[in-house]
Amino acid sequence: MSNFAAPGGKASSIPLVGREVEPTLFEMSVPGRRSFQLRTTGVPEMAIEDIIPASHLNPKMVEIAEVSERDLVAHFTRLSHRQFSVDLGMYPLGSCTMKYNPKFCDAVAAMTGLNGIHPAAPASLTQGWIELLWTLEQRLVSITGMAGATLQPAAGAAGELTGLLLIRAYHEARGENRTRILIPDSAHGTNPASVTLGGYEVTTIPSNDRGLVDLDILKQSLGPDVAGIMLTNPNTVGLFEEEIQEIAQAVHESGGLLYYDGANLNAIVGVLRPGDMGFDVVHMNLHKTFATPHGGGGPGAGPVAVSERLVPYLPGPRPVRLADGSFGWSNVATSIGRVHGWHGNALVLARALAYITVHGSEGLRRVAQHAVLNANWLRVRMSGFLPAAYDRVCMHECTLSAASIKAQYGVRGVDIAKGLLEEGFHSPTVYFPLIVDEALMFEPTETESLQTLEALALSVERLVIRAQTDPESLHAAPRSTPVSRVDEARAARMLKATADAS
Amino acid sequence: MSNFAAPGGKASSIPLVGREVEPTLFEMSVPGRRSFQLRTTGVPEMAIEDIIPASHLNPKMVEIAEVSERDLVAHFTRLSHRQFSVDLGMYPLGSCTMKYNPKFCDAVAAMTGLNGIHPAAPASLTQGWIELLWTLEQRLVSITGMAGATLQPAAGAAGELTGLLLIRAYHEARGENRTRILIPDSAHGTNPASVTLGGYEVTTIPSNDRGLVDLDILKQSLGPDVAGIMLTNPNTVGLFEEEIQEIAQAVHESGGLLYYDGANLNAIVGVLRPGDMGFDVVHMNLHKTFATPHGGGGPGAGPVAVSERLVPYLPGPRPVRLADGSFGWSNVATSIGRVHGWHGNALVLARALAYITVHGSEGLRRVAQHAVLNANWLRVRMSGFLPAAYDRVCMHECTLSAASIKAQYGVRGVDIAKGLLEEGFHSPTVYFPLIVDEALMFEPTETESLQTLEALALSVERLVIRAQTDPESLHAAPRSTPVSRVDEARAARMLKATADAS
Amino acid sequence: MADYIPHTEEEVADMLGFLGMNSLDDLFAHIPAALKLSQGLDIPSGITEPDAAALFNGYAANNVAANLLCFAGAGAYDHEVPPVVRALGSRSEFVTAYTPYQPEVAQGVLQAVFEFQTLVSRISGLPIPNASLYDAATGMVEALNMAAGSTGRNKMIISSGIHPHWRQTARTFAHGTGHETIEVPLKNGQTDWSQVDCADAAAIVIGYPNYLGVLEDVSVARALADKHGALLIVGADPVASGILKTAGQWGADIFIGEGQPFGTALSFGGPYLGLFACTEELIRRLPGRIVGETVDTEGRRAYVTTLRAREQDIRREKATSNICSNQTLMAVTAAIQLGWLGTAGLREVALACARGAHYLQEQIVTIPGVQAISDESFFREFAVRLPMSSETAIVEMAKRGFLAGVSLSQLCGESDASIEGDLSRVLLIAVTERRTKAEIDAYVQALREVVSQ
Amino acid sequence: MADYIPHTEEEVADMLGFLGMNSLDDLFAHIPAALKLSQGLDIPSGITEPDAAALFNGYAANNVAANLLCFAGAGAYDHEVPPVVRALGSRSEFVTAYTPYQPEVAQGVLQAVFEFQTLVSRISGLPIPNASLYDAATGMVEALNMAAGSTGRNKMIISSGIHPHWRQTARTFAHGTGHETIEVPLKNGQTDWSQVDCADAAAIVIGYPNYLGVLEDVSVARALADKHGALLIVGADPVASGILKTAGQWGADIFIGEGQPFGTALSFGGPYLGLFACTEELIRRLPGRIVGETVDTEGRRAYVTTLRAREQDIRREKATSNICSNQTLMAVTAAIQLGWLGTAGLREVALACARGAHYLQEQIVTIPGVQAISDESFFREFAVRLPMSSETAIVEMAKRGFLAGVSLSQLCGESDASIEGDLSRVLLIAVTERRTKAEIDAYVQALREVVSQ
Ligand SMILES: Cc1ncc(COP(=O)(O)O)c(C=O)c1O
Ligand SMILES: Cc1ncc(COP(=O)(O)O)c(C=O)c1O
Repeated sequence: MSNFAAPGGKASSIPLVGREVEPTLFEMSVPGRRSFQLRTTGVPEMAIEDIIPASHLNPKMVEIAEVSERDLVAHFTRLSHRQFSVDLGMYPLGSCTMKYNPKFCDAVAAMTGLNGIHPAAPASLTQGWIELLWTLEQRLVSITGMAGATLQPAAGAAGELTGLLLIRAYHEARGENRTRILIPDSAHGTNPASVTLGGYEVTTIPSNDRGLVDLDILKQSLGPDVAGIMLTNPNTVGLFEEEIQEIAQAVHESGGLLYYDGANLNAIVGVLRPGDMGFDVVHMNLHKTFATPHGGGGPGAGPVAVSERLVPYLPGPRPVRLADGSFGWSNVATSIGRVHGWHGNALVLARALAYITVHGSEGLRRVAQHAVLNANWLRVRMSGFLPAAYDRVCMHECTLSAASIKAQYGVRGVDIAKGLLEEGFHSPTVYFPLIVDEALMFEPTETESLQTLEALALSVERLVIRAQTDPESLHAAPRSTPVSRVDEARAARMLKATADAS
Repeated sequence: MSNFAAPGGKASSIPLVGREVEPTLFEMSVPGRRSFQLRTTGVPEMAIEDIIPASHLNPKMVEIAEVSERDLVAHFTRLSHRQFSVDLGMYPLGSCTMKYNPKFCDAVAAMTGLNGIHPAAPASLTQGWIELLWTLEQRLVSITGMAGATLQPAAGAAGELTGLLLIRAYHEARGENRTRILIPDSAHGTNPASVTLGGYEVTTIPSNDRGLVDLDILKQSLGPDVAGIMLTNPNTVGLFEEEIQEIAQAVHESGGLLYYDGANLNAIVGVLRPGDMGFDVVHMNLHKTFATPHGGGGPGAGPVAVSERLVPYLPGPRPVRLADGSFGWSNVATSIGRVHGWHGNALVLARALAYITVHGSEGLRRVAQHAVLNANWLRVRMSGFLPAAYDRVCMHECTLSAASIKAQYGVRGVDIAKGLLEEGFHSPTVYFPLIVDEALMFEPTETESLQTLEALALSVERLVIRAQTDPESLHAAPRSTPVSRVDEARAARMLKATADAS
Repeated sequence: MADYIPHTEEEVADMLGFLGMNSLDDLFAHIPAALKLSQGLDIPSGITEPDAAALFNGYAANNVAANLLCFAGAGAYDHEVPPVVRALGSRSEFVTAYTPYQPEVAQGVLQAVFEFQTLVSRISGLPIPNASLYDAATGMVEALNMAAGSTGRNKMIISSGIHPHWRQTARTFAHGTGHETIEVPLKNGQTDWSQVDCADAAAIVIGYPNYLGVLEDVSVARALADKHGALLIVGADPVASGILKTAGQWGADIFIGEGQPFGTALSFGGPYLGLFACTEELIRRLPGRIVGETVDTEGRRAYVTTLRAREQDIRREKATSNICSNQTLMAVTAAIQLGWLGTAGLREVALACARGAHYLQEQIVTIPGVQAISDESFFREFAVRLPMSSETAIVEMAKRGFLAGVSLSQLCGESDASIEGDLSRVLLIAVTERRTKAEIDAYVQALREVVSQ
Repeated sequence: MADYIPHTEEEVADMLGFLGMNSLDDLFAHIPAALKLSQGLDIPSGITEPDAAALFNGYAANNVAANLLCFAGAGAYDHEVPPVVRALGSRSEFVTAYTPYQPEVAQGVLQAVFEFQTLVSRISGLPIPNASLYDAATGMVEALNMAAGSTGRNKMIISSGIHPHWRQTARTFAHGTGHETIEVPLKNGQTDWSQVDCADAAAIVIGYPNYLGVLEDVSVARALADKHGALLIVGADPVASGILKTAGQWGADIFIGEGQPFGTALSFGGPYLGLFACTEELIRRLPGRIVGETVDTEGRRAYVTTLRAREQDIRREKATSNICSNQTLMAVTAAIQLGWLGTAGLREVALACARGAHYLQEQIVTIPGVQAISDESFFREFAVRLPMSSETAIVEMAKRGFLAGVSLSQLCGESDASIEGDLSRVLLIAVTERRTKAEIDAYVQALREVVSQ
């Protein structure tokens, strides 16, 4: 075994001081202070009343805050010190693929020739951008094994809804009126929500005891009213749907289409392609597989790639390469229309292309291989104290269960998760997927080292021992964090969504 | 009194986790790991032995460390979380002028047209840089009331030595052999050290009980062997040398020159000029008065401005504006020669010019006024619990004394300083200047708000009460910091300057 | 090839050994062989970062628009983003964090978003903001869904003064929700409500100012909404709140807006920031995340995402929205930028935009053949009809160093209910606080040349 | 005018009131009136940041060298500085910290510098590094002072293979220290020790490779130093340590070097980074700061600046040096850059430089009239004599997109003991790992044109 001397991967950052509450921008405000500085334009200073009718003027000024630049900097720098991040330590949140975000991709997004471009500038002045988007579309099509793609959806969920509208357009063009979409019970919540917004009804397919779609029930659920099925593969418990070919065949035979929720693409990128499994629509979370940073909750990007028969319906305008080698936009009458105000989250798309460019075919394959390696190593390493919900080879994440710990010591999954914060790691995903009791889903990703995995396993083992010997301390965890356990119920009961709310 | 609701100015950043030691880069290293990526050059891959003779080749590889980019990022990001900084909170270190460093100036230094320029590129290709440096020289000359300047010295101490060499060149050119430099006992340690390196002997002038140079003793110390005097004004206890005109007259009459240590220029910039006080040489710490960030201990810049009679000796080459309006370099035979490998700390110089440009004449004056206002407010505000060493109007910093606290409760200045770290503020300067017993020197700077000053005063008051009620806890402070009080003696006794030392 | 994987070959061997496996392929042994790629993906081999940098520098260099003075707007504006905002907004703790699922270690993002929400509430004049949507276009869709849910109706009356892309986006999603979207034409740059039947409407949607920059009398829309029991959705330029009445002051039930002007670069259209706020009554239908204030076990103030019961991970198909990842980093940046602007700065920016636009408009209509398309009041943007194709004019102006504006034929297609008559000669022009008099004068001079050619 | 002062007028009035004063001028009442500026400073009025940005963009644009492919070296090299190093090195905690006077809240900088010291020690092959000096030129002065202190002598024998600016700097400071500096000429690019009298020398200083890129046999200098009881100071290119013997391996007592190649941009010459290391025997004479490992009261590992008794704030005029602020941020950045390079990367960079330089040298001497000034081995830099003035050649090459190298007449003045004969036609050329074969080929082609004109 390699060198384990260093406790790798922990956010072993430490208090600079005590645990004092940071005031809000509004509490720091003092009337008359200012930070802003604008250009001296020399434009005539017409009186506001001379250019805007009084009926439109706000009699009061909207109060923002009045702080000095120095205090502004201190405030947000201090807030940043109260925030866990990938750059500080391991973030093994299952289903979220919190891998390292290469700084190179940030540098690409910071190029003025990319981020200084107005989205409505004509194609002749934005050839670089259109080529970039066109190239990314080609790459995503190759990676998924599809025929065309749209880059517009701003996140995975937007991709889902877009995909469902494409499925709808397809069936409608064939004059078919299909009303149901099948979804396994393990699916991510965005899937059913998107189905509803897509105008379909959800039919839930239960998982079998192997954590997979129950093929028999699936087949029984199919029929002429089924528009399609949404699957994640590997599914949300981190297991590969081994009968995917049979599933695809059955769905296709009944006239339905297959939607691939690409949130878990990191497990298979470069190794398998959703297209080869029989999927017709695939969304990708670029902020997962392609490492664009998650920004504390976004921005992401959720491009959708489709098989040949769905290409005519893709949102437009789409980037195209013209006969003369230059680039332009194309829009077709059969398109479902645009799903974003402009061209999608362009700077996120640029980052993803940068990531794909440096990795290439072999690099992406290595990503999947090592993501799966890490998850399995962790699963086996922890099996002695925190058993897997399904005891066999997993893909890029492993779903463990604290059910027996809860039963024995009254310590729940959430307590283990909070305890892990004290250990310097981010928590795994808790209570998702819903089908696993006291689920703790770990997704280490390929960028974490063996030393970090070992340190994480040791921390979890320590917590399990603590659950046995001192369960109370875990109910009270975390204590060493900027704030201790937060009263979530109170937040909802006495909603205070702004500093002005009473 | 204004709104004091918010505890302003504190680095109220909080532990993300416990207080774990961060491994070194070397402990994180695993043979075979790599981060670096280089260009694919296509240059023929000649065997090393074919281009470099074997006698020069290192038979072993120099070991650096072998870490992944992900771990590199985590390591240094975590280290950054263990570091106090101006951006996190108030840094009232006396003599150091830790004001807010505008991000605008960083942005200037980040321009590729500035930071991508080779220092040996000819003048025709670097007109922008030479104009920038020339402009800065003009500004510094105006600000100090001098006739010319050099931008080469890389810090204040380098400026001091440069200034002393200029004084030497001046006397030598006049055929005079002067061997002594007078320095007040309150002077910063760099002054005497520079004097020695300048080939002079130090004669120390005691301060009187008002904290100022004793004029009588000074006069007695003058003589034909005195090359000059080094003064800081305001001096290092933060008081203005009110008899500066008399001092200047006496020194000049005896044939000596006056050196101005500009570390405290922030107190007077735009209000007074060293030239008008009679100084012949002035160094400026751009990293103090002109807000270039201190970088954890540098880089700084210590330009030296001089009166007419010293201009011929300035280090060269100097930027000049030529008759045709273009810019070039000039070097004169009387110059003492260069004091830096190239043109000085150019990017620091650019930042300082940016700062001067946005402030202008009136803005700089406001800097001094508010720096002095803040120091005096703090002095008076704290007078009830931590008395000033000299009870009268101070300039930009106030020297307080914990002598009576020490006498009464056995709590020393350093204990108060360490206690302040627990309160979320950086410590003031302790035990400097040497002439004040248990000195605690606070320099709030003009960028700290009244709310922050009040919060600091309250913290100090709390500490003084703690000194009375629980002195032990202060001896043991700080406890909430990344590490608790550090064993400095052991570090010196058992020197370990590298990870390889045993 | 770049590689961000730490494992050395020995470690991989060790790890496989621990798993009782021989090769990485064994990890995929349970997957049907037919599915596995026999060759690699059909994409180029990986290259190093510095090699890739050269490639991307090439893309950037081909965007010649980067070097033009920007007079384009249409919802994307060239505002000052100072170095201090860029420095703070790019701190890696904000950039590389996930959605704040563990509030104990996410107070940084949570508090920043709470401050953002407070600011959105103030700018909109409505009490309940959310923690960001993708952009204004999709934000409007969320607002329509909210109106449908609240009224039980599905007829959406949308002024053509709403940005054409927002309207198009609404039409796209209506395929799923089954909404009927009715677009109300403009007349002289303002919504002409006279012909529209608002009976049974779920929502009436109006832009303020509308996308042509024109100030509309929102009270007419409010009265219509009252009359027919519909919700009033106001899509407002958030910068306008520096001087103009807020959506709330006009009586809006829902405010939507594009947050790009607050600290986000033009970015070729994304990532931008969907602003959203509504009345207390609508709270249970709020889409997406919301951060609330609470306390920790020691009574310390703390923040947490709340009212999660509305969200898809709990309510699944009955959720108020499917939104999960949103645009948090842009929201944090907007809070920073607004903190930098402050009360006075927001007002000064709004004023400078309005003054610059009015100064330019006064000059531009003196060019022979150039006419304003409306004589109504406007804020910081206005449209003119040129004596030539606006697309051609833009190309010609680019040669002279200007991004002259947005061509309406490019923005809307061949025709649009917002413009009476031929679109192809209409140019939409915006002015921000970054444009100087000298630049505006030069623009007018250049356009004079271009149209007289 | 920019203003970073928080105080409002009311607050100023409040504060003055608290002090019993009426105006800000009262704060300066005790200062003789004659000294006070009656008018403001004679400098322009302040302008806003965005206005100033335009000004500085103008300066930047006038540095046309920014757009040239760099083949200049002479101690300042165009190495890869990847985005990851820039991102980490610019973290504001490192940038805006002071010297670590309070170790309890400065472990970040302290540990980074400790790691830097370890790396300097390894690269130099000497056990005692310090925590940075201003640059290599002033670092050499510190080394000479150390030698003088240690030997009690003041004669400094300096090879002319030492960078001309370092030698000039040494001469300047010798005015103060009274050192006698003797410069030893080169012959065929290598130090010709035959004529120099090393008796009573405090130090013998040699460059490795020397500033012309040539590899010298350092053992000759070591033998001379041994013979005369002098210290051996080796000024080495730290990048060379990727393949060449370290200063320590050659028997140096003191190593000095320019740390710019490790993560610092060309920056028009500064801020750079003086590297320094020495033997155990010299430790009490070490200039500047040094970080040492220790423990805190709870036994946790911690770092602190140590051996402070040598420093000027304690020993005052008897200090080993006057250095106070140094170049910490560059040292932190160097640690990051070296961490990124790692063991293999340092070697690959050194190798790529050497290969590129040799490839270029082979081509360039095929140009008629272009001759190498030495036929000795070199590392990554070499000098050639052109059939024309090197200054003119550089200007001509710039028109073709290249910064062709460094003109020795510009670097050294009219004559220099490092070059036999006329300097003005000598061009010093460096190649780094960033230069591709295509770029080198294009360079040769351009130079061929230029010299044949
Ligand atoms: C399985 C799965 N599907 C869909 C999504 C939704 O993606 P996004 O957050 O990008 O909208 C997620 C995100 O967590 C997910 O894990
Ligand atoms: C009074 C005084 N003089 C000189 C110096 C030395 O300046 P530097 O650190 O830039 O060399 C300092 C720095 O702290 C100082 O406070």
